[in-house]
Amino acid sequence: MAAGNMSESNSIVLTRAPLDARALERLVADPGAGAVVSFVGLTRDHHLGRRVLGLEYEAHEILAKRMLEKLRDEAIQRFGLVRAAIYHRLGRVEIGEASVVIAVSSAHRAAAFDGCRFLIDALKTSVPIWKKEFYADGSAPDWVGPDGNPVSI
Amino acid sequence: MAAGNMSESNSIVLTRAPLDARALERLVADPGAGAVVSFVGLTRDHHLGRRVLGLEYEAHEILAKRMLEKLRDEAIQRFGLVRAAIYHRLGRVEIGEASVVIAVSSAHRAAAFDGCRFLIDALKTSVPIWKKEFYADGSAPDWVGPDGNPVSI
Amino acid sequence: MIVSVFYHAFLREKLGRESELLAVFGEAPNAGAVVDAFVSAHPEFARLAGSLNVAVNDEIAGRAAAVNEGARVDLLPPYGGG
Amino acid sequence: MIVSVFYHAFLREKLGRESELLAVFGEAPNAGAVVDAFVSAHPEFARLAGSLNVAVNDEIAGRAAAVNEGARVDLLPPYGGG
Repeated sequence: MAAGNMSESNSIVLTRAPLDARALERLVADPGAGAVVSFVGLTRDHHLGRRVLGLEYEAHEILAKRMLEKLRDEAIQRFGLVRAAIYHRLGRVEIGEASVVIAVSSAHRAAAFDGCRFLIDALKTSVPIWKKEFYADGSAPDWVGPDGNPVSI
Repeated sequence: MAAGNMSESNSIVLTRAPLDARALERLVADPGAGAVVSFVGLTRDHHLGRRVLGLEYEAHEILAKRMLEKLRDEAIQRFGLVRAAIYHRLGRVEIGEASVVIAVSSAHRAAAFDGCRFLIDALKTSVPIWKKEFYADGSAPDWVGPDGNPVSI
Repeated sequence: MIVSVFYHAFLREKLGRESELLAVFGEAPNAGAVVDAFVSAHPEFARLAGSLNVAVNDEIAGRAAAVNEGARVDLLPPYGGG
Repeated sequence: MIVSVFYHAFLREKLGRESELLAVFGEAPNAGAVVDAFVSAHPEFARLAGSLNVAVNDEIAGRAAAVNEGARVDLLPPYGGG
């Protein structure tokens, strides 16, 4: 496959604008790709029993972008993907909006499912992006870790 | 989760019109769903070494729709999905167009990946839809089976 | 007993017809007996017979499923959706 | 040796600052020594120290990675992207 040909600068984006899953799916489409799998992470209205009003994301942007590029290249190599793209929101995100969209294409579907899942799992554990949740019950907002639990001292 | 609430008639569609993956993703979105995984199957320009000019799909429509509804309900139950939708093209499909789109939503991502993969795997093996490929080399078109090989006597 | 048998995709094209009436013998005819009657009428499909799915009155049916007089039986060649 | 240490997200909020200069001791200071200096200055973070990631000059670095005079070191609390 065309491993390693995805250094296009528009395949990894951190943005304050709403995400467009369809645009990503178009970005990874290719005449040699028979399968596109995409993952959309949506902000939910509750978390650990508390109603969530909204979220804020921040990142170490230089480092996060570089880690995402590295993960994209690793996924393309390891799973034989044709293309992969990852967009993540920063700043305030309303409930029900997409915080992250990942789309990958491959000749056959198994690689696309495995590659997409690898990317969202790796993003959660190894990319310096942080999420702050604001609650309806008036309690202080929490920074939420990769396990879903609040980060605390 | 809201298992079994998806008897909406627009979640399973066989159509001769181009498919809109984004519309399906919207269809399965829900305030309680944190993850949407979608699969898009695209027609490829080559198959087993031969250049493909185009494809035609046909189905036993009543039975195919009923099987897809059954698979959707089974996936919702088995994986605890919030919603699932499946659209499949019929008739002539040009190269690079989507022949099938499946979108599923769930509270957490593992269920969405597993449920989406279950549905495309099951669609291929157990839903009466057939695909005829037309080749550039002038050879007779083939009906292609679930293993990718031509059906023959 | 006479049943209406419908052909799809590869089968329809090879046979050059969408359906036909087939005579099925036996005391309690089932879907398997319809497949046997199909192979007797069209022996060139003997090898493919095992990989056909059968629908009786628009429901997928195992080979043991009962088939009544006047039933609609669809013979479904290997699927290619997706 | 003096390094610039930058704080993010949870750390920045708890500390009420984006960065500070920390003195790091030892002959060949590494990223682990910077984390130790951070904990000495802010002992309330001792428990969290093990789950911090460290970046040295905008590259993720293991605890053994060398840190030179004037380096930029980012302390990264547990991630929450996705």
